Amino acid sequence: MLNYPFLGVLLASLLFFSCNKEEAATRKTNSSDQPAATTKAKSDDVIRVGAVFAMTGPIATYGQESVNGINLALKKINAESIKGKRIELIVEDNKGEPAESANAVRKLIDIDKVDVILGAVASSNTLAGAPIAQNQKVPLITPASTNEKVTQTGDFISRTCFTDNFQGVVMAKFAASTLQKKNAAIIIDNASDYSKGLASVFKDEFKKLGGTIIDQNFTYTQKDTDFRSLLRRVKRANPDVIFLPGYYTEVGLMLKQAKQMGINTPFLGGDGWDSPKLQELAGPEGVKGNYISSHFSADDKDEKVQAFVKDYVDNFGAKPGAMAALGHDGMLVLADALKRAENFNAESIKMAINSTKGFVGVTGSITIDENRNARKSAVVLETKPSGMSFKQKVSP
Amino acid sequence: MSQVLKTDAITMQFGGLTAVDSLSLEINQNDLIGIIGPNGAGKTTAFNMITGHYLPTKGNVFLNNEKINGVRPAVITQKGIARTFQNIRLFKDLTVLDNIRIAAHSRCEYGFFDSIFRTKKFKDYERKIEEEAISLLSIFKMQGYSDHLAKNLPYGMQRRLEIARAMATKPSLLLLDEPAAGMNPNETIELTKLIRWIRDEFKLAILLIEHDMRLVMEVCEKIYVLDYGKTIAVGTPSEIQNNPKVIEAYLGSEGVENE
Amino acid sequence: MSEEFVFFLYDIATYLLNGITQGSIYALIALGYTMVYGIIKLINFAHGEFYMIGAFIGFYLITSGMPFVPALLIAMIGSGLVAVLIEWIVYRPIRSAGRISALITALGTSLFFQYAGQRVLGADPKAFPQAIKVKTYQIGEIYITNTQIIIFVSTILLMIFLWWLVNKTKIGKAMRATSFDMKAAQLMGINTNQIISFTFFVGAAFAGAAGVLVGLYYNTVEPMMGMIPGLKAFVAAVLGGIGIIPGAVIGGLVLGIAENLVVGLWVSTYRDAIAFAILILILLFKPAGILGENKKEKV
Amino acid sequence: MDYFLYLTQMCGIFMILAMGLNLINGLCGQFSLGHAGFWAVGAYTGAAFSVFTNLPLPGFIILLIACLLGFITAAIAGLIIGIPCLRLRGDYLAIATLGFGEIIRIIFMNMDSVGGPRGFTDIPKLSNLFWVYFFVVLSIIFCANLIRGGYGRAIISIREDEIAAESMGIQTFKYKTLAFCIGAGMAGLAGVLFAHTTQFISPNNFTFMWSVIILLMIILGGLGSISGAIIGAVILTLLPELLRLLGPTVSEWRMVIYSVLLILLMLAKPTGILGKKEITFSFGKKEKA
Repeated sequence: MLNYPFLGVLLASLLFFSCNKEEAATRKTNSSDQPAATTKAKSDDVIRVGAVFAMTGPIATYGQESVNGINLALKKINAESIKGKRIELIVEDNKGEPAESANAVRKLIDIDKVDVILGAVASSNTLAGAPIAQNQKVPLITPASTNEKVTQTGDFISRTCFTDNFQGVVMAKFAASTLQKKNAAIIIDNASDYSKGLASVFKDEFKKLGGTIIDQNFTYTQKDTDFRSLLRRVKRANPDVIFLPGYYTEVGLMLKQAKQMGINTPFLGGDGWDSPKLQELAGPEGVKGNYISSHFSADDKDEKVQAFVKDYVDNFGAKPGAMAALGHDGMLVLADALKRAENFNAESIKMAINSTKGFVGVTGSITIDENRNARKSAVVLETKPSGMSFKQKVSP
Repeated sequence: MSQVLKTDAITMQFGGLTAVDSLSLEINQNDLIGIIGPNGAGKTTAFNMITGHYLPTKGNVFLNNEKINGVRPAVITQKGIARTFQNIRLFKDLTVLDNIRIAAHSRCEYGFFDSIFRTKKFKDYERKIEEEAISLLSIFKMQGYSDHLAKNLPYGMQRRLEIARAMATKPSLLLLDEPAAGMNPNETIELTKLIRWIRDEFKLAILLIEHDMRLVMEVCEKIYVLDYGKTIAVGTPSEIQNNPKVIEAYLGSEGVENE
Repeated sequence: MSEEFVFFLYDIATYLLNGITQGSIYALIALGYTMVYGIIKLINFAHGEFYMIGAFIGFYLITSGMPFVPALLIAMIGSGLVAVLIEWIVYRPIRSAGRISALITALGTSLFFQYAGQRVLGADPKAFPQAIKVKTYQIGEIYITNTQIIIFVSTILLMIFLWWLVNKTKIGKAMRATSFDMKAAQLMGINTNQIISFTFFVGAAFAGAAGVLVGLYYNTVEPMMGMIPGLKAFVAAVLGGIGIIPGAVIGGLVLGIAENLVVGLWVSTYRDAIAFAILILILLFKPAGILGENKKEKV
Repeated sequence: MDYFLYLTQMCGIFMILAMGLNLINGLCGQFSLGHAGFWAVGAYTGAAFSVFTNLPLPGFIILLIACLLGFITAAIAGLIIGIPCLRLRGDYLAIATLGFGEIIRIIFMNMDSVGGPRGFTDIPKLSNLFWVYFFVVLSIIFCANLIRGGYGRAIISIREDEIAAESMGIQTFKYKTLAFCIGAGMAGLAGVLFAHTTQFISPNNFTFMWSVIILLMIILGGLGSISGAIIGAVILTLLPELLRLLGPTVSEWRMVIYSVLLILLMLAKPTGILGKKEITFSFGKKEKA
């Protein structure tokens, strides 16, 4: 059986240990001005970049595509050097889970001694890792997490994509100005912060531009498969445009059912629609004549974009999606910042990232604002049976 | 002598089957009473009604003049009825001592927090329980086995332990469900002595179900005979032995049991 | 009748239809759960993975140009064989070690297939080819597709086949005997190992069929697809009374219909919560499931 | 090394979770698959307390109050769930607890005040290695003392034979509920520590899979053994992380390796590493008569 003197000793030693650790932590922060060069003597010519993405698990597609984009960018970057240094990429899997993301970030910081971290895709994953990077003063750039909260964690956290709110503004403007619509219905995915966020911004902006919003609760939840009763209510309310910020799985089914029920009003959405699966799910009839805002279009005639698309197809045998483009640009913004940074300690890397201005990537011109969010253009795409086609670029 | 248990025409029906039909028992202090009957006569069902595992379809059970049907088995045990099982139900992976101590727990005097903080009250009571348990074990000739796991005991000893465990609840009525099942003749003779001794030593009433005729006839003072749920005879062993209905029930259906 | 009320009726009919379709899928998977449980008392958590494997076999066959029906049959046989192999390598050695150890082994197997699937087959959802052209029939405001009909009819046919197999054939008799008392069955000269393998085969084949049908219905397959339906099917099997074959079908249908109906008419945010709440409610009144006998443990 | 310190803390948190489940499953014999739900209740309660009240008190006092609240709310949740469910047996109980675990998670998913599906951010970092292991030691003492007293024996007797226990005067329902509530409470405590260690929680932290992993821990260590629960918690917390450290190839395949190891371990030691035995420190202990 257990014996108490032993447990007492154990407890006391732990107390001792943990006090020491706190001290060590303080010491570490005090000396953070000097790069932690002592701990990684051998790698003077290497800048270590950690990448936390879902390589397995339910959202592994996004993670894998992002990493593909990053690797493509890395190839270009390492072809020349950054002040005599090369970038070494260390990819960690987070299984798409918050807890695993936190583990991965810690591992990258402590074991691999990375200088910067890229990641993750899902906002809840990034939110789990961000406090750790902030506490340890390691800059973290998320190429794809659009939730407002992410960059509020602290000054070491920034993003190279736009935020949810911006998409709401873009689509409201598009609906009011380009499409000349006056009366909008909004359908919300109740289980998603993303959907709620976009919806509320769209509502405010559209009203500001003189439109009206139908005052009814049109909601559904992820994993729903039948939207006919919801759509019947929408149809009876008779809007001239429908804003549907959701993910492609449900949106696809909904578009298909809407067409079957004879709803010909255009639907508008966000980057959640942006997947080749949308065409399959909605069918050729269903996708026709709807518009979304997104980060990137493979149809964009821009030279840079076309070069990237070609490069990607050559390497991975498929057209790049938005995640690939975002990963690619995230890496390039980082490399650009590293070139501008005075030296390679965390503080100056952070400063360099946060002062990024007008960096032109395949997803547009990126400027990091005072809240460490990227101010950049969005593209409006028209959904067609053959895929998404580029409609217009909207600058902030 | 005071009455311990009375069942007032208890009946148990499972669907259309009447397992026990209007059984009326009366047991006084110091009685040693047997229930016999062919397989499926409803003996164990009667036990289950008395101990609260089944709620009688009709009729009432009184313990010390208090109605106890509908009361949970644990509470009935606390009120003074203890039992053993036909197919031994010991706490197999626990020690002999723990088996006894668990049975004593319903009389536990310390609270939950006493047990967590190991207060003096807890320690004193635990010591008392342990002493009681050990003396009980020595009564049942199991001293020296207290650290053995119940499942490792020889069969006859497991039966004895089950009785000892029942006694640890300090019952006023002890129900034994086929205590001699699976025992050899020598063990049965010893058991006969033990049962009688328990009754005399602890001044309680015993009700037993048994197939072994020799044991029943030797030990019981009054016998109830059940057949297809009905009470077909009540009387002293010699009356029962000569009762034509009983002979018919046994000889007519399956012959005298001779295990 | 007001217009509102007509729409309400249409809604209910639609939800019922969807519920039956989804419930049929649950039922097909639950059948395997319940058979395996009935025979060796193992909650085979890897069962959902046989469904995934079936879906993938179907996907590759149909993509390579095979017609639907032979692809379905081969997918059933394929996932059945995988299950037999798994039973032989993993479950058989642990069978005597008790239910809990077997349960963990099943979980390990489930994780293995999910993650190995992601590594080998790729994590991205794959578009299941349209092996059968989808036709939509419309009655008033009610829409029904031919895939829905196929799913429901296949489920019923497979269930009838299973009922026939278990109740009318020699091997079915042996299965029932093994399930009732494995040792006694062994003593009567039944090769129980063979019977158990066969049970795994049939159960997994049904799950494989469900996989192909779902591929047809939802148009996508991916390595993690077995997790949630596997869990729901387990719920369905328990709901119907685990170990009872018609119970699995009833459990599946009840779960599917209840989910769609309650969610459609009420709040969809709590979709899964409602499914579980219904389950718990039913269990509180019928502690052994809808068809399970409420027998008290024998004293 | 913050990473290893953090993993050590995680081990501690999972030890508490595993000991709690061991009480329900290993000692009382009630098959629960909803442990992650109680974990979530504790985590959200504790985090909500320290974030929303924002009391001007030293951090560790806030943490202690949060722990107490987390324990109590999770135990109450255990009571609410236990009273209807504990009448069910075996697999039926498992599925009902699984259901409740998911319901709890979905409720948090729908609570916008604690972040909804996005997760609960900005939780102060109040927990550290000391406090985690302080509670681990407390839990060990608690469990060890419990099983060596009458209440613990009553709980164990239910696992051994519920009918016999009832017949020996043990009010089985009461003791089942007791074990269930304490186990849930311990999960709640672990939740508070977890929230204040990771500083971020989201409903996806508390999926059904985690209930299963905690169950794995206690089965792997040896069902019913406190030291087994501890060993199981350590192994299953460290294993996936250690596989990360073995280089990129292993890292890519780590979940596959993990599952194969799990199966092999079960095949090699089907009753878990320790079975029902306890590792004990016999020095200074009086021999039992």
